Amino acid sequence: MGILVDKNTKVIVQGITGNEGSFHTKLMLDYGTKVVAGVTPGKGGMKVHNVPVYDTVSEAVKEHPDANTSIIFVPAKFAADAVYESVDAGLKLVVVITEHIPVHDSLEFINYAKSKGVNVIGPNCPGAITPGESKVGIMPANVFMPGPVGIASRSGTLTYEVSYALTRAGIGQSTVVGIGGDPVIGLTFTEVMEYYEKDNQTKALIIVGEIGGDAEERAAKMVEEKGFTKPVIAFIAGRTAPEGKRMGHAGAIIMLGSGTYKDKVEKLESAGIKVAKTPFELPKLVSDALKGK
Amino acid sequence: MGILVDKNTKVIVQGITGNEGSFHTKLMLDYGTKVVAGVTPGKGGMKVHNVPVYDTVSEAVKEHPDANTSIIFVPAKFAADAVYESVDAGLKLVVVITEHIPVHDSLEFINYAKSKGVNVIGPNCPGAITPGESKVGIMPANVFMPGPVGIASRSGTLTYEVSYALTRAGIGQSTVVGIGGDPVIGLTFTEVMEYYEKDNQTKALIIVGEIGGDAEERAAKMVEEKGFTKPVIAFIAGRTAPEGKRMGHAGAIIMLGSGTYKDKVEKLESAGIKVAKTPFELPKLVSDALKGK
Amino acid sequence: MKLFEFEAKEIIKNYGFEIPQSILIKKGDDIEKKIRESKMEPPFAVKAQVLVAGRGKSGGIKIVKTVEDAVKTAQTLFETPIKGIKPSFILIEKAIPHDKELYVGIVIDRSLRKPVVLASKFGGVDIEEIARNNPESIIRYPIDTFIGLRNYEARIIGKSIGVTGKALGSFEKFLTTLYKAFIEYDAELAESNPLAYLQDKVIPLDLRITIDDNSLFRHEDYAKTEEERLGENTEYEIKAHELDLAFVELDGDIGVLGNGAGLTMTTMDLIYEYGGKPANFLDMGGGAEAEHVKTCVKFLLDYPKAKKIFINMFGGITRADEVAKGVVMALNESSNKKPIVIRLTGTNEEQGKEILKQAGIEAFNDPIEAVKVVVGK
Amino acid sequence: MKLFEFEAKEIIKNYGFEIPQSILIKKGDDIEKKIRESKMEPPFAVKAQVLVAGRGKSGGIKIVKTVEDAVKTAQTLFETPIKGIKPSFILIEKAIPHDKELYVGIVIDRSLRKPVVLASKFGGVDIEEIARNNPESIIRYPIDTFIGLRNYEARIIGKSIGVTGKALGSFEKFLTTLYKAFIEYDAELAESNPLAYLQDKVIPLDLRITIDDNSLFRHEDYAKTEEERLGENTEYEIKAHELDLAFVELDGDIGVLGNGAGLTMTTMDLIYEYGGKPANFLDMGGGAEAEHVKTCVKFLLDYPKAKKIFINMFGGITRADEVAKGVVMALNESSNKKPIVIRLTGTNEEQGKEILKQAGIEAFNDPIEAVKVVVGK
Repeated sequence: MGILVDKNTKVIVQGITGNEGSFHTKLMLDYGTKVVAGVTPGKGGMKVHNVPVYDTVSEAVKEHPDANTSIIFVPAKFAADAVYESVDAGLKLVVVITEHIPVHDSLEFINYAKSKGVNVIGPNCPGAITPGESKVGIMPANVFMPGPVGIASRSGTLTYEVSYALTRAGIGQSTVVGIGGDPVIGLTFTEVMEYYEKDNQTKALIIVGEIGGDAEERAAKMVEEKGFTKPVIAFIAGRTAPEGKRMGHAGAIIMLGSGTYKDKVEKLESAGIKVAKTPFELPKLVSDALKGK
Repeated sequence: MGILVDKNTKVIVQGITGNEGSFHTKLMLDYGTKVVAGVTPGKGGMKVHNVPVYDTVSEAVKEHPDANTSIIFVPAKFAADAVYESVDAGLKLVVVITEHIPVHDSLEFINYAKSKGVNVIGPNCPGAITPGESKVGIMPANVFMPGPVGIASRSGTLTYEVSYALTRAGIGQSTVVGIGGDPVIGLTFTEVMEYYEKDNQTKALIIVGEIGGDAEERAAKMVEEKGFTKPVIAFIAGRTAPEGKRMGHAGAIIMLGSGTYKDKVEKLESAGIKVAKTPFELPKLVSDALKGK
Repeated sequence: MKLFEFEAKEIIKNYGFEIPQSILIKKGDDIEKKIRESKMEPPFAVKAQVLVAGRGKSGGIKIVKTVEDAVKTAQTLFETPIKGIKPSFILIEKAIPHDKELYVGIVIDRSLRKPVVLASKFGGVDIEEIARNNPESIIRYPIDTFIGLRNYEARIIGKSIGVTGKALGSFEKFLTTLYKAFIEYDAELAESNPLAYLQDKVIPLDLRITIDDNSLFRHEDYAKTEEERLGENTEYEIKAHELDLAFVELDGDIGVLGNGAGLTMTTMDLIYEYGGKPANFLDMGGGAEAEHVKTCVKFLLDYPKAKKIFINMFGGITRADEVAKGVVMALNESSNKKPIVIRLTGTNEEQGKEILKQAGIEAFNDPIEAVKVVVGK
Repeated sequence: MKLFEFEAKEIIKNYGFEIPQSILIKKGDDIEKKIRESKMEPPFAVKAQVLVAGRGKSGGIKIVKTVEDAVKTAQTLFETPIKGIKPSFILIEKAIPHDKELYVGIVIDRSLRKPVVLASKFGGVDIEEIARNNPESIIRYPIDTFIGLRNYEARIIGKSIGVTGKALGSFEKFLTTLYKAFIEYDAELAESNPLAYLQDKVIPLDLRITIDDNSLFRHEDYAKTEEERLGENTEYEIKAHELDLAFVELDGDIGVLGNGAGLTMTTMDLIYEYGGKPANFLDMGGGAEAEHVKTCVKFLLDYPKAKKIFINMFGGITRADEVAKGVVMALNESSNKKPIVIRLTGTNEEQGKEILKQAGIEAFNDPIEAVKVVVGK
């Protein structure tokens, strides 16, 4: 089954006629993802990789009433509008790939989506994949395989690295969610974890965090206070990052003394969560955890 | 019992230290209304007619947790803020007496209050009175007496005139609600009517409308479509008002050809609602209706 | 408060939306020089800047093909009253050749309590006329107060009135800009009619914004110019405005003064019902004191249309003695004499009647009786 | 993008909040003349306009009692580097005698996804220091994204840090104004520290606004001045900025290039874990093509702190052959030679390795192995 995306996911691609949108539509289709429609204002009537294109999301939904998910590739300047359009058209999950969206825009559309009961993944994220079922994102398909381990990650490439390491070790993944590298994102660790907790396929969880913010600390707090029935293992990138500098991701910055590597590791460990020193220790740690060690 | 205000109503007066606020606090107290606190920023610690004054509504609510209603006398410029403050402090009914509030402000605070499940009466209204129980407003108390007739009105003085005529004819009132003379108001006729429908004390209803807008037409439509179990009688002011001119009330204007006297009367009558030619016919018509004529 | 066309266009332009090149002419300007300096080429639209509706039909807009004609036309328009008003400004604008004219407006929907966009593919005539002839062509699109008009919504609206291709992007920009003006200027109405629909863009040929009077404290620059916009009111409405009175001129001969808008309207209606004709609407408001009542009564004494005066006062918060005092003060101070019928009841009724009695006026208790007397039947 | 103090104050002033009278001095200005012309009377605060934190402690603010001292102090400040940077502007401001200093700031709370007002009665020192010494004094007040900060909320916040009486009205106005700036300027941070608390009002003695870089397309005037604000960055960070590279300077000696922020940070961490020290963070981003990889590698070849270079690349959307091509291009074009260790895996791995092999480089598959080689252990 996995979480958030599965074989029942029917995707609308917003910005399908752009370079990225078109390229990844092809890759998603190749993976077997059900891409039912695309949207680009002014380009209605076209086809991209045989997927019909509409001017508006509401038109797309009218023609494809089973659509339930949107993936957004439109430029940062127009991304917020694209989210509102999907939310108002009744889609239930919006995956925002776009990078460099103004944080005030993200604040607003995330709060708006929440008020309408819509999940947002991202912005500035690689999307989500449930191996063997559906890929709604830009991750390279070949590094994943179906299995028992959930992964939630603030980083893109690092997630592929971790997944690949697992796959090579013969450990598959239930669902891998790139939650995004921006300071303000839709689903955070704690929210994704609630989905993993309920998912039967997921037997263990890997959290790939990084410096900045307190998403990892909150995950630790949740595990400590509410409990989590599955083993959780974490890796945090940015141990050697200096304070006050953004490390690539808009969200990866230690500010006002908070969001340090040390803090995160302490909180996670005190919640009983093992923290790997390098991502390459993760397959062993997860394998042990799955065996109940 | 009546509707909206009754003996369980505990009032906070916002703008209690102003001329109007102080004057009407006295009159409400004289009537027996439970005024538990007043609010004027910067005047916390004072007393007005022995009512304690606080700087903020949240402080007032903290000291008087049974407070459930606010009446607002603050100047138009600050009135919207006062409404937000009451709504956020958890009060359940906000009566806005203030006139000349910018309509965009009203739009926003009415939508906000609605989203929080809070009723707003007004702005630009005389308030509501359940004779013998509670007066939350500025109407002269002596013209009312308890009885079976509900009144909902867009006009102030005219309401007193109508109530007085009923009282002199020996017909009392359940609750009299001045819904306000602005184009955008909180509770409208249809919403107030839903309360009257459920109220056991109310046996008949008088609607005092005026030209402009379509609140009366909507009331007619509701009666026609959903039915209303109690006799309804209406009076509409402004039969001789010209098009395109505001008749005192910001809301009393015939615009784009809509909101005419003729339209309103036609719609009301076709819904089976009797329309009085003058307000002085109302006692007879109501009396007949109560007797089932 | 209605803004002039050129003011509304200025707002849209400052928000970055392209409008036709134009120059504003005041009386006494060297029109030819101004046109030459602007380097605009004919044809031009020469447009009287007035606030009344139906300007086009009344001859307030002329298309001219030469600079000389523009000068002549502007001079003529300055001297041509439109619905009684001569313009103080003329706008000379580059004429835009176009095939299609759209209607786009934003107003407040009272029952939804939301701004609502009205749009139709049949622009160029009044929205009332569109509503009569092509009601099904009018799109009504309500806007969430907190989220505002999103760009995608502007596109949906544009598409639904037939705007396509490159022009749809222009329409999207225009409508979101108009909505911004609607919000930031506390508008009751923001409207472009006609909105020219060209191959690749839309251009507002006319543009109207009405600011909510209650919000003028947030728009001080316009509040200062309030007086010069009163042109569309009658002489006595302007005088009343200066005195801050809620006065509307009507066609009858019985001056009306009431307390409260509803009661005052009802008083007019009663006069009509009993065969008379009200000369005006005048509301003294709630809780009026003697001084203010005096101003109101004196105003009606001076107001020539009112041959008689009917005062209908129901004392609640307003006290009957204050009203009576005010009436007597007005009568004493004014040299104009007119028959006055007064109905006085409610708070302090006895004292009020006594004051009037000493001034020789017998006040009525029953409004119907009083109305019958004033209409003379 | 950080705004200078004088720019932030200008914004608040344009919104109608009173700030201390001041003049802005550029290098070469006739300071005395400017002060005399302004008619300001001493005492003055003479303040270096720099973007780095801790300006006060570093001697960037002086209080002077005469015009002559102001001139001298300003001249000295122009020549005094603060954390390595000499100011381009000096602000000479009327000094405001005051007893109490407050802290007020607005930031974005990531987990609430709301703006949050931070306030404390212990202003004048860093919020970090307040958090250490008086954590209970810090009020955190989250703001609804759609409703914004209401006036009554500003009063509640003011009261809760001890502001009372007339000054509370001034605080209310200041905080709502600051919030307006926070929203309209897409701020990550809007902060006044210290905010002077006088008998009847508050006055922002310092004011800081940081605009979200992602929003600069909405703030074009500031976007144009981006270059002149880079002063607080190192020489190579400025160069990287000009090349649009995501580069951060560090203290070690191993140049790092990765694809993706998380992987690049992890590469730094791995080097550290195995006993080395990274000289930088440099992320080539996702889906990088050869040309961009070349720019990155050449940059590290020129970057003197990097004695060796470690490239860690996991091919997903990014193709290993493109990366390999870029590396080879850089080596061919640059005259600088440094030891390079490359780990290359994923999409088109074989082709990439072949390209490198022909250039004489043996790429690693295993990052740990590769790291061990580059740290030389």
